[in-house]
Amino acid sequence: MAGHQDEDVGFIEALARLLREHDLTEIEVNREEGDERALNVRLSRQIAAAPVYAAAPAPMAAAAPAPAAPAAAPAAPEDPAQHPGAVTSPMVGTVYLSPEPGAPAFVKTGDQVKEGQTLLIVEAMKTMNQIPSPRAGTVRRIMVDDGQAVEYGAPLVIVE
Amino acid sequence: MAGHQDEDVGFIEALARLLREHDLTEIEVNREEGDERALNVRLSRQIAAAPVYAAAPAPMAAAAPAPAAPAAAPAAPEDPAQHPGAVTSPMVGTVYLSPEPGAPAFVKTGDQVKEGQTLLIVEAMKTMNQIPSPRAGTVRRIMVDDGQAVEYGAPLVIVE
Amino acid sequence: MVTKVLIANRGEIALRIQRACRELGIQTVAAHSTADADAMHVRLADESVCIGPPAAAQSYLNIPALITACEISGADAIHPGYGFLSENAGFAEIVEEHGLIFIGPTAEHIRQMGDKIVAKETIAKLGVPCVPGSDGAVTSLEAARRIAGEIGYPVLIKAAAGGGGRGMKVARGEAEIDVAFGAARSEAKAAFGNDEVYMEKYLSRPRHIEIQVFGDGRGNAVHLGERDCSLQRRHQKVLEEAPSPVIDAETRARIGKTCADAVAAMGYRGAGTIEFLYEDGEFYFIEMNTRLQVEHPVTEAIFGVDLVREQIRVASGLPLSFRQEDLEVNGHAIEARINAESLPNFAPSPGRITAYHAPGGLGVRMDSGIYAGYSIPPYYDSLIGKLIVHGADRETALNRLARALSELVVVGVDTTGPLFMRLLAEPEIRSGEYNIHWLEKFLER
Amino acid sequence: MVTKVLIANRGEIALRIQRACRELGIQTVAAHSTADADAMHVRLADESVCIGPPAAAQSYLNIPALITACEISGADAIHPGYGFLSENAGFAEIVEEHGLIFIGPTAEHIRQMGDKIVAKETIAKLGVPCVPGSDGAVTSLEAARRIAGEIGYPVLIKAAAGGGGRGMKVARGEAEIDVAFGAARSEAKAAFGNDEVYMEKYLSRPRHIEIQVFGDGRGNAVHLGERDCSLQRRHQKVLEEAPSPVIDAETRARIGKTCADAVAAMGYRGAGTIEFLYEDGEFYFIEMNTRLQVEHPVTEAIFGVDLVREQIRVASGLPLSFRQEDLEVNGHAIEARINAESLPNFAPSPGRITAYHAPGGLGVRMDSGIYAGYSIPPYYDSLIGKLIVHGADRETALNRLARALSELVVVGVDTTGPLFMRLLAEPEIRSGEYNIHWLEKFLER
Repeated sequence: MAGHQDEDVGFIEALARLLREHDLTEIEVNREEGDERALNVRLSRQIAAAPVYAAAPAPMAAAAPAPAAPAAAPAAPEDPAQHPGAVTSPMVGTVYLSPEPGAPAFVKTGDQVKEGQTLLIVEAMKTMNQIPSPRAGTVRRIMVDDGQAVEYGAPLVIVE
Repeated sequence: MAGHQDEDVGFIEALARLLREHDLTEIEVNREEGDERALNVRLSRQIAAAPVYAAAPAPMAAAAPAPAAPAAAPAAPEDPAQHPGAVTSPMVGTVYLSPEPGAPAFVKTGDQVKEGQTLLIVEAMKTMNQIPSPRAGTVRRIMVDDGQAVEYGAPLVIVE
Repeated sequence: MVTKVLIANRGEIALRIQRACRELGIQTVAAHSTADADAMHVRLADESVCIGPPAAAQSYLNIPALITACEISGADAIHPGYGFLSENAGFAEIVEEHGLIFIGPTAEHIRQMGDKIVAKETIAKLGVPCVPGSDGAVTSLEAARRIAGEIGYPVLIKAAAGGGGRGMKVARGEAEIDVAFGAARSEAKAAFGNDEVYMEKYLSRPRHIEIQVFGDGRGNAVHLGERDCSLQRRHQKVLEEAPSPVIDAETRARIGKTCADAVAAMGYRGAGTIEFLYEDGEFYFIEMNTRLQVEHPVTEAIFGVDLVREQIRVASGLPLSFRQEDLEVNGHAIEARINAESLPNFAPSPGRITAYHAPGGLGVRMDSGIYAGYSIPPYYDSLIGKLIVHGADRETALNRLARALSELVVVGVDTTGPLFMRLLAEPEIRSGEYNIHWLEKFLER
Repeated sequence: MVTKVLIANRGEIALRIQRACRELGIQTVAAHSTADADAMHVRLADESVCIGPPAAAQSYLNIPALITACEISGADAIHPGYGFLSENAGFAEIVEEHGLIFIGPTAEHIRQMGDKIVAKETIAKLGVPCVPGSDGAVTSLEAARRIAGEIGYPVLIKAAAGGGGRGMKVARGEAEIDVAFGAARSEAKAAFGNDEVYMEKYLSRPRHIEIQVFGDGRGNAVHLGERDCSLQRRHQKVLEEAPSPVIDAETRARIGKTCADAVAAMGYRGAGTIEFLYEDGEFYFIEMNTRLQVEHPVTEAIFGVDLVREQIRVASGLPLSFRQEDLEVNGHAIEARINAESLPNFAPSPGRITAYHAPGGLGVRMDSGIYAGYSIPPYYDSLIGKLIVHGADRETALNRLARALSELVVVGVDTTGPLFMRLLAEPEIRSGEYNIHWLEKFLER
């Protein structure tokens, strides 16, 4: 019996950590070892009624001479990067929608594209990186302009 | 069974610590060892609707060289000062239960008292302040000792 | 050295005292009202004693309760902070009669400096420059007319027992002296129960410059330069800086020496501040505060000293730990008073602080007892924190203040923080060209 | 002066750089990984650019992404902080090839000092005292035996390309040289892909003393005294102080001048640190770090300077803003590194901080990017804050550290804070009598 105690406490502590780290509200575990040992555990946790600032604390003075940049603002409620069809930028760089200045765009809204077909180019350090379509489908939306700077992970195109 | 008692208490104490450390609201454990031992435990904890620290933030290090004094600890769950029959000290001072050293106490537990009857004395700056009973009733409890220092608002006697 | 200090105050200054004691290895007793049971300094103190209900008259001004709290806790000294009983000569006397140490000057010095007429007489005899005015009380309209004629209009008529601007009237010419004199007397009577008034030259655009002094009570004293506290609203200081943008090293040394010599001659003990109006290169004595000032941290920053530690040392009978020649100005410091007030009307904004994040980093000091979850009681003044910055020069300090303010987060109550952001954008604040009327005019815009 | 700085780092040092730039009126761009989108410095920066996923190799070590981030944001300078790319000569070169300013020394100096053998040769020629040892790589066991005989046992065998203690072996006598030499080579090969090793005298109870230097890149340089970083665990510094309890003013001036003269002769630009072991009054060069150190704030405290500001100024081509004769030690400073780690095993403790309260008051500086609600990402190192205290003397600083630690609140993750409370109770910490092995022994108790 005593030999199992540290083990069980350790197990429950591990569950508690899981609960907290994964922000769960409850874990319930029923454990049996042969027909001699059984351990049923249930852990629950009250998630704080949403703290005032889940992101970084907002500076007190909104009218500060140099307020936090919009880039640092929390994500908008509807985030196109979360769209299941979104193709996001694999690097920070500059977007080009056509292979060279004046040439027609690789794709336009409504186009059918094949998997691997180039959607646009992201330039980084003088290198042109062709961004292929991850799937066959229709170009639903192009969310960047020619020459626009994009961050890593920025949504570029929606292909469904 | 008795031999397991310390072990079980230790186990439950460990659970309580987990509950507190991980900010849980409830832990429920059913434990069996063969058909000889069974242990069902459920711990729950009321998290104040308020954030983690409704009182002043606790110093990080419990083992600090000079930790916060017990006097500063949050009020105990059952606060005698909140008892409806409590007579509290109107000033900071030293309590005397009898009119002079060696004399019998003004009142003792179980005594019937009249409104206005002196329950005890609080001395402040060499002045003896007689503390009268605010109501007629029975002395249920005397919560201070002769010569004890009391703060403003400290519960002295319960009269019901 | 004292061994256990009872802190007879609350808020940020109580925490300031608590910190100094802790660092000196001195035990602390926080004497607090029921409204302050959850205060930070109460939590951090070694012991605490609840001395009364929220109303200050029954707690922080309750002398028997404070003395009794010392007796039951075994404290051998009392630090009164500022405000409350800090300049109450009777309290200082009672404390000493009970064999306790009052961390401050003697009752006699408090009493002398507490009466404005006596203070002016005393200080003028010691060579400190004063505003030309009546030598003592002005008891008749005729005398008022005559004196005003001598010192020249405009003149100010002030309650002898006054403070905080109450009972003060300006007469800009002979035509106004009649009404002003009468009004000042009746206001003085109503406010202080004493209609004694005095008169002095009215300065039209002075700065408020004050000299920090420190005496050992045995005839030795030093000065720690000036603070410029000209940014005031309704006679309340809002932002203070040291050194003043308009005082040079030579002027500082001269007026500083005058003040240090005066308090040395008095045999003054502990920290004190001699306040002046300053106009056209001349200093005019206003009053002497016989206690620590709210704005003492700007002086601590530029001189690298700990004034509360020094108060405790001197009260314990130790000599001053610095000589005049050790005290050198190093850089520039600014203090912004963060009040729980709603702009633009500065209406008190008590309540519960749901989130708090203090600014940090190089040259930033935050003195505040607030924390996330703390409720600001509605019974006391609205000062909830002081943000002090220190930098190599004034421009660095101003920029650092802006930077620190941009990091400060207080959610749940309104604060005066945004006011400082606005001030820092003003050319006159940047250049230091402001006087005691500047802020009021700015706020009227 | 540079006009827009890209901050190529994270955590407290990114915030440190952000603050210095803000105070100088320089725009900032926070280049951050997806894991740091909510970081304090990202929030406070004028702009931010997400440069990659959490893994450092694809974000904070991703040179093309950083250069591109400069290009799209218009930043004209990059501050690399410490760690990551800060001592990567190739990065410094690429930055300058793109017409950008690298806030640090030249690629050449980074490269020279990055190779331990070249560094030692270079520095020894400039008169800096080194540990007696092999002049360069030791390629055979025979040579190892001969050199060990010359310099005397115990000897240390070290990977030429090493760092952080990897590939280091001690031979206490001739009987051990065989095994130690073979093991050091194979560990060096495994860890760094290079089996080159060198040898030096092993010091049994040295202190780690490092000298802060600053050059203008044109042959002028100053030193800012020493830091004592002897309290280490697994070669990681835990607590640093300045000045060292064992270095007097004369010794400081002597070793400081040697170091300043050496970097002046090199034409070194910007901040650098020359690390020494110190035993029996002798200094033995370890390595030179060609970047800002984590522990730079203790130097800032005692000299009243802003080292990051100075880095930016010098990188902009401005001369040093202080001369050697301006730099005077003022008081004592201590830094405690607050890591998100669980004691006693120092296991990483990432997670969400549910409550945070920083210590404040006189002489306390908290450099930390954490806040209530912040989640510490599990991808990077565990340093979440630095608590720096400054006081008139070492005792005041120690007491102030204890006081500040008692005010620090971090809820939600474990921190190393309580370790410092234990350390402050130790007589050897109080007296300053510790060496680089002290902490490990203390932790084994």
